[in-house]
Amino acid sequence: MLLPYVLVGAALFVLGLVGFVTRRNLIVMFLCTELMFQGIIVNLVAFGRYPLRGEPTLDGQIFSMFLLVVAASEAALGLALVVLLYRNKGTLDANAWTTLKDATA
Amino acid sequence: MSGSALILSAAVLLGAVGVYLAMPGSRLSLGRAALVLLLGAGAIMVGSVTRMLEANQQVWFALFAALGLWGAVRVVTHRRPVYSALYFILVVVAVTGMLVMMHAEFLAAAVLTIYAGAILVTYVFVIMLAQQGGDSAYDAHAREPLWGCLTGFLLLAVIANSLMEPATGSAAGAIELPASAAGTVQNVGISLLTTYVVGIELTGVLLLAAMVGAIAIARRRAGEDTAGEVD
Amino acid sequence: MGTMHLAAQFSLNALIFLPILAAVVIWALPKHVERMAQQVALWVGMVTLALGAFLWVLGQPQLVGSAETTDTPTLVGETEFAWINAVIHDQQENEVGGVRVRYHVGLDPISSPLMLLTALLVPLSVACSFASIKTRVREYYAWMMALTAGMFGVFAARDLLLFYIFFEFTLVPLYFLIGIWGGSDRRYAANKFFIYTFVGSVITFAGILYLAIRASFLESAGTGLGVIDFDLIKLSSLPLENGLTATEQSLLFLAFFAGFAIKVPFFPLHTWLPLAHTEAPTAGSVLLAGVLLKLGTYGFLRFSLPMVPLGAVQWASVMGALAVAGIIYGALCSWVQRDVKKLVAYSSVSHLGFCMLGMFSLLPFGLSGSVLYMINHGLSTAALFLIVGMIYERYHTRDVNQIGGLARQMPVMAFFLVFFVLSSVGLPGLNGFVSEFTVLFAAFNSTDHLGPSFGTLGATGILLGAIYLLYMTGKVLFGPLKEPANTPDLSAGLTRDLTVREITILTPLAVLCIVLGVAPRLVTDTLDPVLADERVPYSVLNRIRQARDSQIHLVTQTASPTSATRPKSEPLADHVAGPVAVGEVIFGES
Amino acid sequence: MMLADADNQLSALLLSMPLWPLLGSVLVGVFLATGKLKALSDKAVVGGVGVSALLGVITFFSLMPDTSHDDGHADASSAIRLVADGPVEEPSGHSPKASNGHADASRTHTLFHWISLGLDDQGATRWIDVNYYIDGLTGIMLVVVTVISLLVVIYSTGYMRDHHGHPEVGYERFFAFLGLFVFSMLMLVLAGNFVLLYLGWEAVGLCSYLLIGFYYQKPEAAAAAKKAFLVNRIGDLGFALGIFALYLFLSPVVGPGENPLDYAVAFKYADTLNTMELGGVAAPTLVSLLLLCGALGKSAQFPLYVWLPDAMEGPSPVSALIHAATMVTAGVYMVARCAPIFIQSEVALFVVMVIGLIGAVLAATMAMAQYDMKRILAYSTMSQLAFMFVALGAKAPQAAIFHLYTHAFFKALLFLSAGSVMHAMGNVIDVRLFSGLRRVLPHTYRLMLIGCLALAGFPLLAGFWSKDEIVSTVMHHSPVAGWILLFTAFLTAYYTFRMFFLCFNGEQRFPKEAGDHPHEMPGVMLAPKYLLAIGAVLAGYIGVSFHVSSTAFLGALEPHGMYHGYIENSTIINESHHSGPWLMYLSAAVALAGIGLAWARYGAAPRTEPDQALLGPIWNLWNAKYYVDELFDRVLVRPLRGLGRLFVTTDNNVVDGLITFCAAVPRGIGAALQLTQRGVLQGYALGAVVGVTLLLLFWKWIEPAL
Repeated sequence: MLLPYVLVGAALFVLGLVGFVTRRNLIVMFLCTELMFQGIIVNLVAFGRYPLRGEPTLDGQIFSMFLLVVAASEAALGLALVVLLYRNKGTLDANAWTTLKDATA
Repeated sequence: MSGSALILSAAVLLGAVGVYLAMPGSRLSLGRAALVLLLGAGAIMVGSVTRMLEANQQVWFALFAALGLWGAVRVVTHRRPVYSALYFILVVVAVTGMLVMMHAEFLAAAVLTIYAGAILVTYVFVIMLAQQGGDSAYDAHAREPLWGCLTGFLLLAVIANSLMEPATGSAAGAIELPASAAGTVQNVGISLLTTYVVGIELTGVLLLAAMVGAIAIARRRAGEDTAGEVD
Repeated sequence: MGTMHLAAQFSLNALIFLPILAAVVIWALPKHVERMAQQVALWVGMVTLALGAFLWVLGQPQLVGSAETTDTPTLVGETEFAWINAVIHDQQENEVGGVRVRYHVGLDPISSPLMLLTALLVPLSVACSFASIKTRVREYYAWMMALTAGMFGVFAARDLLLFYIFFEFTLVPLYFLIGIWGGSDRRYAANKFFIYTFVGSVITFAGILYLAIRASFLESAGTGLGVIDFDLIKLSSLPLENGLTATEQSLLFLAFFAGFAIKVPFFPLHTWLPLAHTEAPTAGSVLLAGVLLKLGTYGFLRFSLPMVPLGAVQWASVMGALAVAGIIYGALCSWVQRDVKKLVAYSSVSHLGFCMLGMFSLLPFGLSGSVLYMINHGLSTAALFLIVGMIYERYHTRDVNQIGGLARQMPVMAFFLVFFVLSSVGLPGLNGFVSEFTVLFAAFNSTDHLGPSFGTLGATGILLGAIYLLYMTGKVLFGPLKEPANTPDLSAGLTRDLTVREITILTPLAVLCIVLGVAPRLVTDTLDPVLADERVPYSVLNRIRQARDSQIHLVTQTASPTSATRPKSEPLADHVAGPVAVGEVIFGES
Repeated sequence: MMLADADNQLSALLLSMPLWPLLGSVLVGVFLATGKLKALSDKAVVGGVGVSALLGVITFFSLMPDTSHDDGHADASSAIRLVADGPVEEPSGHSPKASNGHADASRTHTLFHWISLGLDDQGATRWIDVNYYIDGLTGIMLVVVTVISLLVVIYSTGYMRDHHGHPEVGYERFFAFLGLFVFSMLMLVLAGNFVLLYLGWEAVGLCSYLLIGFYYQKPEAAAAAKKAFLVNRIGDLGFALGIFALYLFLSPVVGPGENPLDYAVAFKYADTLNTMELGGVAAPTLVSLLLLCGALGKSAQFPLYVWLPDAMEGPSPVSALIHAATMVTAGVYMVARCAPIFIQSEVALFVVMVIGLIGAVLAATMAMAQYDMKRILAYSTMSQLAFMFVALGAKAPQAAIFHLYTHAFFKALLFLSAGSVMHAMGNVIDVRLFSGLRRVLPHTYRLMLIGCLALAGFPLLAGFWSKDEIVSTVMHHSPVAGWILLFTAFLTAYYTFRMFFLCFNGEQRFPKEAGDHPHEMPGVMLAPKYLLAIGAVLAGYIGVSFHVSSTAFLGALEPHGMYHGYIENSTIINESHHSGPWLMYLSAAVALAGIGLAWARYGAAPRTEPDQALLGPIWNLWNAKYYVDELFDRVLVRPLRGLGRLFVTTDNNVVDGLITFCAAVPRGIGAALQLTQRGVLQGYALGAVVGVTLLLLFWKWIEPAL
């Protein structure tokens, strides 16, 4: 019973990941992280519902609640940052920000 | 490698090729082929696992899974951010459906409310704010789609293979849900305010901090009005 | 013994922790009483000297009477408690796994003279900084005190991991001492010193971990991983047959070698030393040459030899060859230096080569000569660095071509310089001779590992040592007077010749040089039994003997019986028949 | 036998002999350090040396062989046993072998254990002791060392002053060094084992270094001091290796608790060396030749003699004491002492003799072409020491020691007299710059004449007897060597008197440094010289006995006297034979001929050099000392220093470069990896994904069951 849900969760997570890595729009990248959250939520709840050992518990759901909070915070802060970045450079292209690159290289 | 694992791997491979082809700016712009591949991959995958479920759940699960995956693919591949956001709602709805199937009713409601009602709206606002000019070049061309798809789906293949191991398979049988583990408001509420009460408090602090942070970041400082537009 | 033991415990731990406390206090002194930093440091140094002397006296059975009743020799001031005690028990309260690191300190006759040497050099190096350190005074003395604590800890540690912690800890204060108060190229020197020695000791650390883990496997007799314990005695008594294999020991020896040899410094891993010495402030050089280099040789003696004796036996010849190369190479490099301090630094390379040569003769008097060499080098080279510092404070140069004929200006300094040069050269009657002689003697007579060729080549160091040191002495002291313009600079309260403070610094070293030259038994009488104690299975020479025996065992088992090594100590009953047999025995093989 | 009832206290006093001069030196050090009582410095050292001289003479007489018995050996050793309270640790159960009775363990007097060599094979601790070995040879050496030291020290109290009688700069230092030297020399002579011998050996070298460099402001003096020390160190290197080798060979042979480095033990087992070898070289040869290296350095023999002429930069008393009478003879003493080892190896003995012959001729020829008075004397010292080596090589150590003993007296006398000349001439020592000093310095003239005659081997003076014994024994051993020695003796007489005539004959003239009135020295300097002169005349009779039965003039004097009794009571093995009385006449004639030729050519102190005109380039070669110094410089010093430079370059580039290269490898890897850091966020994320995937795969690989 566990497998289908977990597999779908994994697929969602990986799709989000692929999107995060390949898309250049900052907003879409953020959206993709939300997609990964969705996959995780499915997985958490599925593991809580169909545990490998012992009785089903609520822990997965509770963790998902916290995850929601984190996602909300992240969205708020992240989008604020996106706006700020957009204001700085006038573009949402992730390639425009390469300051992590070592100056000497 | 068992047969089902082989089938799953094939599905993952198909999906990978499909997503790659569907990426914006893909050099081989074979829209239809992508569609066919993705549909095939989804069908194989969903089909192969749905059979494990009890009969009364099979249809619902297939529906939600197909919806969710389709939505997810479109979120990732759509050229226009607004559409990505809207497809994301589809994903949220599908996930909500699956949560309900797993008796996480309260959580399902919360997810739907928070994501669709709050977060997505924020996204759409920001998209509106930042991208009034319609299509842009960076949306039209994905960044290194080949590598992204390759590594991403390789990860998925590894995970899928791990999941097909006997240990996971042994949990395939139906498990009776005790009343205390049902995701009712009551159960969740008790758990949150007893076992996880410290976590709840901390969550409050986190939200407050996030709020303060968002305001501090987004506030337009005096004299900065034109600074951004120069570049 | 009860109160005595308590007093010893207190003293030993005070030696380690008092300087740390002093470092904090000095660092926290208010700015306007900055000069108090010197006083505090000096007083702490004096206290450590007193404590060190007390502990050393306690270790002399002929002075305090022997309390040995058991087979385990007692350690002076032994203190032990579990520090990191992550041990897993099973239902029967048996220890089945986990890690245990002990805070286990104590002095035996190998470490106590080195401890006393450290305790002596600390107040002297504090006192020698009074005139030269004018900036960031509090920090300077705080780092000095921290360094002191580290050095005491290294010599006192009886737990391998504790040793390693102190061993590494000494790097940090010295790094800052060189990097902040050093000469013009101090940053590079400090970085090089730190990284170089650190890289080596990281490899040693890997060896330590491997050894400890392997030991716990051996101890649990194949049932899996037992408690990982770093106890010195336990690791020094691992069985040699069915224990660590010869290959393992060989590799472990190399791992230990990486850290210790760089510290020594062993040719060709010495290049950090001249640089560090030239750039370091005088006190840094004194402690570096006097004590810190000994950490490497001490490490070899304390860890490499007893823990991996087979490795030591296998590598002894290579070590000997490197030592000889170092002796000659260091001496010749020293000869052509223009910078006096660099000259003395290269002489350390040469001298430590002697030390290692004696050690890897793996003979009783080679080992004790090697320990003596550590002490004697500590005394004479430290004194030479002190004198060079005193010259530098006055003339702001160390170039032998810019100064000359100082004997007329500074007769007292000239006396001390000549004295310590002679001690360094190995003039009989002074300390250097006894150790140099025994070391070369041992190398020459170590027919198992080194042999006459090593002794002969090493002995050229006697000649070369005289050449470069007398060359330096001649240039600096003799001939017509030569001083750079506007010198001597006496602004820091110095006088033309040495001040009373400076004489007071040098005198104890000179006295000790004579005392140890006449009575080396002050050290060796207690040292020899510990190195070769038959009753103690883990004493260095017992381990070496076991290793040799097991090697012979291996050879006789695997190879043809003709290559089986001869019995080493076959008593010769008859002197008439004896010589022929012995002649064959010694020279028949080669 | 005069001390037959000496008690233990006296013996302890005798054992304290070396400490008195040391005490004097330490006192001087204290005076200098405190700045008080400086005026007592010379008296402290004179007193110290005086006490040890007294003790030395007492010891000498206490060792006097009982000549009433033919077999004086046992009695003498019993006399020694009365002097000292016996060895501290007498090895039991090992009686000396009959063949090696020379090494009598009871002659060893242990003071304390010095260095531990751990346990030997039988489980007994093996010690290097501080012990004395006192036998007849020691007695002879003691009397030479202490008496001449005392005389020279007394002389120095006058010499080390300026014309107004004020002490020179460093006066106290000088006496401190002298005291230290006497201590060291006594340790060398008394030492009962090779390590202690090495201690004395090095310590006298140090004092030599310090005293040659006494006028350290003079670059030549500083350089000469350094050269002396270093050339000696070359020899000491061999010496040390000889000690090592001796131990290596004998260590497995000796009994429990015996240290093969003790004379008594080493000589007891010396004949076992015959059966051993190392690297194809027989053990006795190897040990002997290595020990010989040390002797060559210390006794200034070919090829390590180059330091001795330069050493004349030191004050004249130093030249007299250290570089003529005592220290330079240490090599001869050592080889004689080790006779039981050398006698085992014909090869080594042959080498000793050949080196001696080369040195004798070389030094004599060089001496003929020098002008520096002290250098001429230095070369003559070297030549005389070479005589001794030839004797040693001819298995006649007793003759070598005899010559050592007489030579000490007349050579010290000559150097002190040369010092007087130098003093009077305002430190000018070049014999070309003055002449006709006969009337100006009448005492010195007389004393110098006695010294020169003794050196030349004039009949009936001290040098005659000892030189005759050498030539006589060598002639029997090897006629070729004997004739070479005779020729050298002729040259000796010739160059000695060349110097003498150039100095004292001819018209009276001085260099301007001498001032108007060069004058003779005060009594404190003359008295020691007269005493030495008495020695130079009479010292030889210790080795001669009168036989009334013979009627021939010289034949009545047989070269076997009290001295030989001493030698028979020592470790020296004498296997030599005399050639007969005819040689005595011959050598007397040779000496007279040399003196006569010198008179003919230099009697009028000519201003030009007749020999140079005669011999031309050969003379110039002699004058340039065979260019050996330059050879040393080119062959040894420069290549070594070049090697040092090369090493430093290597050190900075190759050795350090290798390390820097090792350090550059991770840095290079880092630089390469830096290229992948393009600053794009998604790149990092991709890296993370790859990492997670690899980890999972790895995990599945090591734990496939999961």
